[in-house]
Amino acid sequence: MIDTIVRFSLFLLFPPIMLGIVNRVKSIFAGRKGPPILQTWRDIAKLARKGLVVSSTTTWVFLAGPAVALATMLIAGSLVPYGPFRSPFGFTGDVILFAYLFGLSRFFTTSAALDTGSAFEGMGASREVTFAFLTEPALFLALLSLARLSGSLDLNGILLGPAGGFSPATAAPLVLVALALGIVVLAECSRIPVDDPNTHLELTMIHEVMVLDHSGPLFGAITWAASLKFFILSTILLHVVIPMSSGNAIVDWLIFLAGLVAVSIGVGVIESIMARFRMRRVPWFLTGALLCSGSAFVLLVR
Amino acid sequence: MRDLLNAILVIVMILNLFALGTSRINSVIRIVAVQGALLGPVPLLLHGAEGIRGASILAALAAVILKGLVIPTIMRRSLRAADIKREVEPFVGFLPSVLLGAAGTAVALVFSTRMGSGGGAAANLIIPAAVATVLVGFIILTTRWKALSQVIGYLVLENGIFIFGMLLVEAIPFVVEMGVLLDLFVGVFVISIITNHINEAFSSMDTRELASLKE
Amino acid sequence: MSSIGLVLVAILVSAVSGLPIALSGGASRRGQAWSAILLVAAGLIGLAGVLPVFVSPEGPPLALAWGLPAGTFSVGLDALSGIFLVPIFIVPALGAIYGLGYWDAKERPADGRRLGLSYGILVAGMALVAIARDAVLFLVAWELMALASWFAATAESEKPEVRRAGWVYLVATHIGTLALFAMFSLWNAANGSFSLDRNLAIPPDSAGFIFVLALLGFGLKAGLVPLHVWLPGAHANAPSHVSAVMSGVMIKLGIYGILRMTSLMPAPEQWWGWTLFAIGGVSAIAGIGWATGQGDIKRVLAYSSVENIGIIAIGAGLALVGRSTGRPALVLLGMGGALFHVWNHSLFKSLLFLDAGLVIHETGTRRLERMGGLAKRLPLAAALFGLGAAALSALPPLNGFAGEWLIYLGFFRGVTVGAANDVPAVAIGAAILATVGALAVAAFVRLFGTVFLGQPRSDAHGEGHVSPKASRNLMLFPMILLGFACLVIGLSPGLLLPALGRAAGDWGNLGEGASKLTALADFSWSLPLGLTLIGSIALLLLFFSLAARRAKTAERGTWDCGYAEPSSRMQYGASSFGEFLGRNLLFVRATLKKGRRPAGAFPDAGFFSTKSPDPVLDLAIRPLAAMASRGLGRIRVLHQGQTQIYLVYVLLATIILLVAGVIPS
Amino acid sequence: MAFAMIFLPLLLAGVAALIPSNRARPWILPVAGVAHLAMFVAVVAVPGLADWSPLPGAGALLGLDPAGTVILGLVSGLFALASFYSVGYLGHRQDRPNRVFVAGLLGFLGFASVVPWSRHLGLAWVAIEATTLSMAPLIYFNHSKRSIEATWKYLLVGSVGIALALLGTFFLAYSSLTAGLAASMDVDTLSANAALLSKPWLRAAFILALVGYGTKMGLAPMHTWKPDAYGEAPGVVGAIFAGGVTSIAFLAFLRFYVIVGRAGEGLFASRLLLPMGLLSMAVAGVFMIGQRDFKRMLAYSSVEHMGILMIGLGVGAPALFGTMLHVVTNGATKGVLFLSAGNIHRAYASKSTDRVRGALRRLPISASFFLAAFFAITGSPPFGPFVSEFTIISAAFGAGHYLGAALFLLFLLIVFVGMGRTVLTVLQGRVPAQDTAPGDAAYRDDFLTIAPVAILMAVVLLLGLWIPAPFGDLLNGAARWIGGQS
Repeated sequence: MIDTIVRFSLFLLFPPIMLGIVNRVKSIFAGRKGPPILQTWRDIAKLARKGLVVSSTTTWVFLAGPAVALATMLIAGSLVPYGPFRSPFGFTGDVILFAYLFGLSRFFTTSAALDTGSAFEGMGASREVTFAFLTEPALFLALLSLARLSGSLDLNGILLGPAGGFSPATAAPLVLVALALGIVVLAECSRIPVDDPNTHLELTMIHEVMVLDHSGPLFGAITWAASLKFFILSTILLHVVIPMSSGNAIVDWLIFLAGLVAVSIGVGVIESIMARFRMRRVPWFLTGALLCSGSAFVLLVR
Repeated sequence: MRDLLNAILVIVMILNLFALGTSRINSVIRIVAVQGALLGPVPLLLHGAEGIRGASILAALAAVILKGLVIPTIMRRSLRAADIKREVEPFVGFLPSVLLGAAGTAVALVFSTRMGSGGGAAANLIIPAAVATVLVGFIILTTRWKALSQVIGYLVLENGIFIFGMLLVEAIPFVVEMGVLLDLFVGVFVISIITNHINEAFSSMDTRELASLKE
Repeated sequence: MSSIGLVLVAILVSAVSGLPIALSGGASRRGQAWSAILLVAAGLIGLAGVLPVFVSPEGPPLALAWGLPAGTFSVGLDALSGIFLVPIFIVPALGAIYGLGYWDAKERPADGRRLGLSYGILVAGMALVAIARDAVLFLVAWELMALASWFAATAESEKPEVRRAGWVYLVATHIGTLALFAMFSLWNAANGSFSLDRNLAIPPDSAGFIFVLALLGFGLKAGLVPLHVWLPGAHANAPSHVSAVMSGVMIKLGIYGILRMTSLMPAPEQWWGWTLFAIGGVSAIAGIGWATGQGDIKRVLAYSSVENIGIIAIGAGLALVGRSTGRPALVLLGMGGALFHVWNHSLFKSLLFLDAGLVIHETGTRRLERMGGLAKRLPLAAALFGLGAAALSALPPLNGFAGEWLIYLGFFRGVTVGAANDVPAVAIGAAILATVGALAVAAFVRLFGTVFLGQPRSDAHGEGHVSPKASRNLMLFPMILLGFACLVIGLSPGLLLPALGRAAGDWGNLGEGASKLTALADFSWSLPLGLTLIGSIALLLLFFSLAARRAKTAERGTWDCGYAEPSSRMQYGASSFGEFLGRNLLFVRATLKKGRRPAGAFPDAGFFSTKSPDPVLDLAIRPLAAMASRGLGRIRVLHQGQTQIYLVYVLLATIILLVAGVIPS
Repeated sequence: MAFAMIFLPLLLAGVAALIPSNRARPWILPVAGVAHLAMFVAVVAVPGLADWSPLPGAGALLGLDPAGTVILGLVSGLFALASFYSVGYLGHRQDRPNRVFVAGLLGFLGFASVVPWSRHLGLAWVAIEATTLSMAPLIYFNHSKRSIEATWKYLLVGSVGIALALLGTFFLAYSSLTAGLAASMDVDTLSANAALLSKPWLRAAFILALVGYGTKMGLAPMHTWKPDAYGEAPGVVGAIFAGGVTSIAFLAFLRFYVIVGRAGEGLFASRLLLPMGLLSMAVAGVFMIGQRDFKRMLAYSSVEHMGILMIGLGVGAPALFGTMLHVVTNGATKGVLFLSAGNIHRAYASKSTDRVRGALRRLPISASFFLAAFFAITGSPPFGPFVSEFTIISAAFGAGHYLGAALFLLFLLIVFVGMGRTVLTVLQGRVPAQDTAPGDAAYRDDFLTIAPVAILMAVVLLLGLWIPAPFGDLLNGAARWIGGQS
């Protein structure tokens, strides 16, 4: 009971903070003090209160983009187990639904981008859908390898791993899976080196350029959805990186939080020390993810 | 009896070669006429006294008249109409075609020995003569340009078949024999009508003119 | 009346449904309306006959006397046939209603008659194919279907491009028929009769040949790569409701053929399943990959049909593997998913084709580069198209997702409880399905976006015309039904499981499959989750639109990053959207680019255009065919007109035959 | 009855030659045709009339065996329909005298009836040669340069081929002579003691008959006269040729096949016939690809189907039913094709696809029949040729001729492509403007030129859906007789 409450409050509140952590780390690397950790929450609150500008070109699809993005992320997040704490809604095959919810959100966000009729947002949409066709199979193969390990068909079982924890023999594939998931996190959450969330040249953007025209509550929803996505994918990554649980709930929650913070810091570090790939390099990077998860699988069944 | 028959067959085969070697169409017509006329009575010789029935006499008579008299006249008429004298530069020259004919005759002999003949010694020269004549007919048909020459070739071919038919007189009822002759007559008649039309339409007997229908 | 009897009645009615319009000279609205009514009636009768099959035990096959040397008029109705009969009786009826608005017979008296007749016969042929239990009868029905569809597809045969596409289709379908000749001959030789009933005594080698020939003959109809060559052209150039029937229903009968033959034969060998699996994978990826490059709204849909057939084939392949390795779970999930997808695709693909027809009707063009911004003119059509596109991209909570969910479940089972040797292949299948899903989103965002969103790209919308309200409603009504079906099935797929399970069980020879499948796949989550999803989206939408209204924003255009005069041609068009994708998909797409950059101080007009020919048809088959006909041309000199030569032929023939025939002795 | 069937047409031919009116004369054709058909029906219905015993009756020259009955019926029926058509056709062609035309057709009917009836191979040969001659003036009907050329080639190649057939007949007789029996040309005598005949002569005879009658049927490579003749002759003559002449030539050859089969030389025959048949199909396909002249195209299609018949014989017993059925279905379908093609030719005054376009709009009825018959002849269900071809194919597969059957299907495909290209160019699209294509603008389908086509088409369709029991029995009887298990 408590766990469920914790779980939901964490899911609803923590994600923007993760983004805050990332930005903080980046500014520290840049030698600045940087914005407070809660900055993202402030932005969202402000945006929610602001009025919004809607282009006369657009239709309901334009509004549907953020709505679907937020709704899908909320549902997807409630399907994943956090640390050792199972999701209350797990069912056989939920893993497939989980993956396709991302597709649903992509469908509407990109459509919303096209709805504005702006060349830049069209460009962003085109890139978004292009990269997805490399990340999706990578994610699926990663999940399949885990399913193979755990012999289970639902996210809880798959992510929590076999009853006795992962056997040491499976370390190598797990590392590969972790790598693949790491790349997927970077790509899906449009972080460097795939995408630069706060560049100023629209031509080089992917995700940010898609939402150029969204303002006010719409943009707030988008930001929040983005942070939720970050949170969810990081959670999955954590399951592979630290697949352990002490019996004690509090300790486990703390471990989990620590993990999330660690991921955020890691992303921040990567963003600080790496540069964005040139657009045509990105597919190779993502293919890397595909290869990792693929070879992980091959290692498993061999 | 048999010697006479063989003599006739030899003559026939020699006539074949003559037909191949001659360029004046008129004389070729004559040669073939002689050939046909010679062949007419052979069935009577072949079967000796017991073979001589009214019907067969009639048939022989008809053959002689048709091949030796009627057909040549028909052809001479259309020859006159077309006023051409000779087959100039045929597809295969005269000497070569004579050699071809000789070769054909040889092949015919080989063929008949390979096939083996159970039909009594009578067959020993008939079959090669028949086959040789057929081949010569083909040679004329395929190496001459003038329409009339081809008709002649067809006649020679028919003669060859007629020769073979001699072996089977008892198998061929009078009706059929007459029918064959009638067909031959009508055939030559129709063909020569067509040749006349060709002559009118193309103002020549040269079948090289007749090559507009092709793929 | 027995089920089979009802179906036969329905077949008769649809066969004659063309008569009213034909007899009324092809140019009367009333005749057209009567034809449509007949088809709807036939559909209802047929459904009344079919639906019981999924619950009540299968009736005995019905054999009527038939005066042909080989073959009897024997028909039967089992769950497998039933699965395919349902769309046959639904889609064409809706298409006929749609046709009343889309294809006004008064405008085309000459073609109206031919179209009306062939449309009805097409339906009858398809239904007869699905119930035929005798090879000869099957062939007759098959060819009826093929020829009727050819006539229907070439209804506008005065257009050269229609004739070209029709020709390709005609040759393709004839190749298929000949392959079936061979296949059924082998079947007859091995089985001892032409009757199509399960025979466990087929010798394996001939069974293998039969399978390959079935793959060829039926694959051509289904449009499996590389046998798909006829499909895009035919679908694009047919009248839209005919395209809907062809793509939504007819090509599935190719799948039916494969399933029927495989179900008739003894334990299939493993390579069958993997072959089908591989071909399905190639078709799925290549089909959707090619779809992302097309500049013609209906060609996009056609290529996505290739993709969906591929998905069905993947499921069927999985089931075949399951059968040959004795894993009933795989059989049920794979086949269940495949059959489920047969239904789903027939719903959303016909919805999309009908919608595309409406768009073409309104804009007078099929070229995406001239469309855009239609959502303002046709809001309902836009919404339905979005729905169909989402369903086709297998997005929850719609029917497309439910179908693929079953197949995925099969994959996960194959992975988790599989023998190690075939697990990698299964995993690759899952990866392929995931890739295809992502690409489908790409292709259909592109399509939906360029057709309905943004601004109109050409001010003068071709020779299109705003259709009168009545006829537009006639077009919208069937679409609404189809869209509703997509949603309902998506929310509660569980309702269909028993039928699917039963069919899969029949196919796999597993006995009672319904309960087994429901045990394997539990859809209880779909309704609550789906409603939650829809509800939350709706709430958020409400909130945003209220916010938008509250903000009472002045009319503003899209922010153009500082451009002075953005024109509607500057929008990201279909080809530009696909370009980046194409660059990373070169392994499936050959895009021909043509253009000239503006250069110099005073540049003259530059231009740029891309086109995506069909790699198999335009880059392989056409050149080869041209080469072949040139080669044959050389042979014709043998026929040069000299009588002497002809006589030489006769002589040579004689001599050669004599030498060959007599001298040996 | 035999005499009546043979001599009535010849008599009427004489009568026709006497009738002065060019307009009234053609009506004698239907008279003969209907009478002939009636007599045929009588022969089939009343058992006594087909006086034939499987063993040689004393010197019986005339008699009807099952195969003969099938062919006789085909010729009779086809002629009856074609006769009405030609009344319509000659009505349109009052510009030309039709005395020879009518006489020739009737002469054909008379001589053609001899072949099925005759038990004597020589007699059959005489009759076939007679048909050759009587058909010649029909090809020549238009008196154009091209038609002269066609007639000349037809006569020369045809007569030479036929001559070889006579030689073959003699060889056959001689083979019994060499076997020490009395020389005989009687089918039943020969097939009775076929086993004794000397093999080499028998084989040589078979080969010569194949070449000789093959020339008449139009088997490649002896088919060369065919496209020219069919191309230049009026459509109705083409129909008679492709349905009638070829069929009787096939029957004449069939007799040799039967004897050879009885002699236990079936394997030899099939080794010869399968390649010949396939060759004909291949040649037909090659020359159909890119064929501009749709009447020549039909000629090649006829070549192809003669090849199919040969393959059917080559496959042997299981395919014989299909082969006999195919003779009929092919004849009927060819009738439809040639007659409707004749109408189209008349309307456009051209038979080249350069000028003939959009026939479906110009002559809806004829064009529709042409299209349907195209699908029929290429073996599409639900038409008659499908049944026959499919029976042959599955028999071929069943008999293990896998390669042959595969090639069969391949050539069928090539033929379909070649033929379909031409047919669709003719039928689809828009009608060219009058100035580019001078045709008879006033020409329309009328009853006499459509009704026969419609009836034939109905027959073709019927045979694809349901074969009447008596006809089926007849075919089975024929197949059994040919296969030698009568």
